[in-house]
Amino acid sequence: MRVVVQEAPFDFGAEAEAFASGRSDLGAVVTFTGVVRDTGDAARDRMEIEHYPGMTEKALAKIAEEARTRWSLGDVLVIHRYGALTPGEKIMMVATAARHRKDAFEAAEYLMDYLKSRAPFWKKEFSGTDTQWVAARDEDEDALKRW
Amino acid sequence: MRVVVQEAPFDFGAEAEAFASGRSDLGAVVTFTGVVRDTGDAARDRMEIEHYPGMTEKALAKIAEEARTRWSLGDVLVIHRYGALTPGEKIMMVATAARHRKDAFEAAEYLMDYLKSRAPFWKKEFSGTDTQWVAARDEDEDALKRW
Amino acid sequence: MDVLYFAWVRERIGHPKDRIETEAATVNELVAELRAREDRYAAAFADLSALRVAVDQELTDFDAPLAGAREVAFFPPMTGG
Amino acid sequence: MDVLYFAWVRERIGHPKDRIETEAATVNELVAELRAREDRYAAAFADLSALRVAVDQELTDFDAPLAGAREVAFFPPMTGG
Repeated sequence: MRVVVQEAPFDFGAEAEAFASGRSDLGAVVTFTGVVRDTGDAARDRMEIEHYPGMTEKALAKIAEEARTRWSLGDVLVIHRYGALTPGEKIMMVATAARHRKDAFEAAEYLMDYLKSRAPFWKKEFSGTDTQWVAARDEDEDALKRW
Repeated sequence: MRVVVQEAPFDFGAEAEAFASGRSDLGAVVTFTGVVRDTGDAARDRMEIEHYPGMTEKALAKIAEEARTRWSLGDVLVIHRYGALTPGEKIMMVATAARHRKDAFEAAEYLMDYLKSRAPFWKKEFSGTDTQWVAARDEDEDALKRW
Repeated sequence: MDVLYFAWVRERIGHPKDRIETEAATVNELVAELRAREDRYAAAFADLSALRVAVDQELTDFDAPLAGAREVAFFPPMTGG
Repeated sequence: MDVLYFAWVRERIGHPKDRIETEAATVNELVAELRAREDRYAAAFADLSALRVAVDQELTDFDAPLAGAREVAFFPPMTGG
């Protein structure tokens, strides 16, 4: 299990390739990558992600550990950035590896649902001279109810 | 949309990195990768995948097209190998890109469920001097019922 | 008409393809003709519930019509992914 | 006790952190003390339904006890991922 919180970009291709490589006991690998979109409620020039150093790492590790107790996982990876990002940049990724695809898929979805609403990150959008904190969405909170 | 059927290995990291890159309208990218396991019902030394040239490409394209009608997808990729593979090698991958994660996740699971039972591939396991065609699993057929 | 066999169906019959002249109107009628050919065909087609069929590269059922079909393929349930 | 603010709570209050001596037994009591400080605190804590709280870096509720707590943080609902 690896949890990384960093300001710098990460190399998605290299991380995806390295994750669970050589683990011939794991038949299924799922990755999810979040990308800054340039069209939301309004066009955006850039985004800044604030986080809570110390708590962030703990919260992510706790979410990943919980996924490992719920599903049979061979490995879990979570990488989440903070700081300034521009549209098209990758914000974060999760990866899960399991014997069977159902575990890998469900665990990845669980990680994402909890990461959205239970990890201490806050997004601020910059559009020209306007700035706006991204509001939490009811559907993201509702997504937790299925677990 | 890209559908590839090939005998040669593919570069998962490079494919994952290139997929939907530069598409800042797509916030969510999901990949699934299938890996040859060395432990199933019995230990296996290698696997051979037979397919139906001509039909395979059509069947995969049809499954991918159907996913595009069911979910709002910005891009879809399917790569599936045939021929001889050893444990730890990647058999196939799918990738989906969408504005929102729910579409990307569901479409990737749909692609996998249909690929398992509706694309003309057949796996044969080699363990020492034993050979055995992998039997289709009831749970893979059942998985189609949710769609 | 080309008749193709894959996986253990191919192995049981001993070759991947037959070129067949047939008046069979449905897949079931074609299966009956094939079964009558030789023991290895009868063995391969003994249990149709263990087989799948594609006509012109589209999955279909054993009661599908063969009018105009150029290629019929028999194989076990698929195990992709 | 360190009291931390994030996102628009930090912006509204004007700084990221206060060091506070308090006898507050619960988060709610701490909030009442903070509201009484200045208008900008009252504004930041006007609607608790728009806020979340962590005590010693664990998410909790506003009626959570503060006995032994070293760090309390207030922030809006999280928007990670």
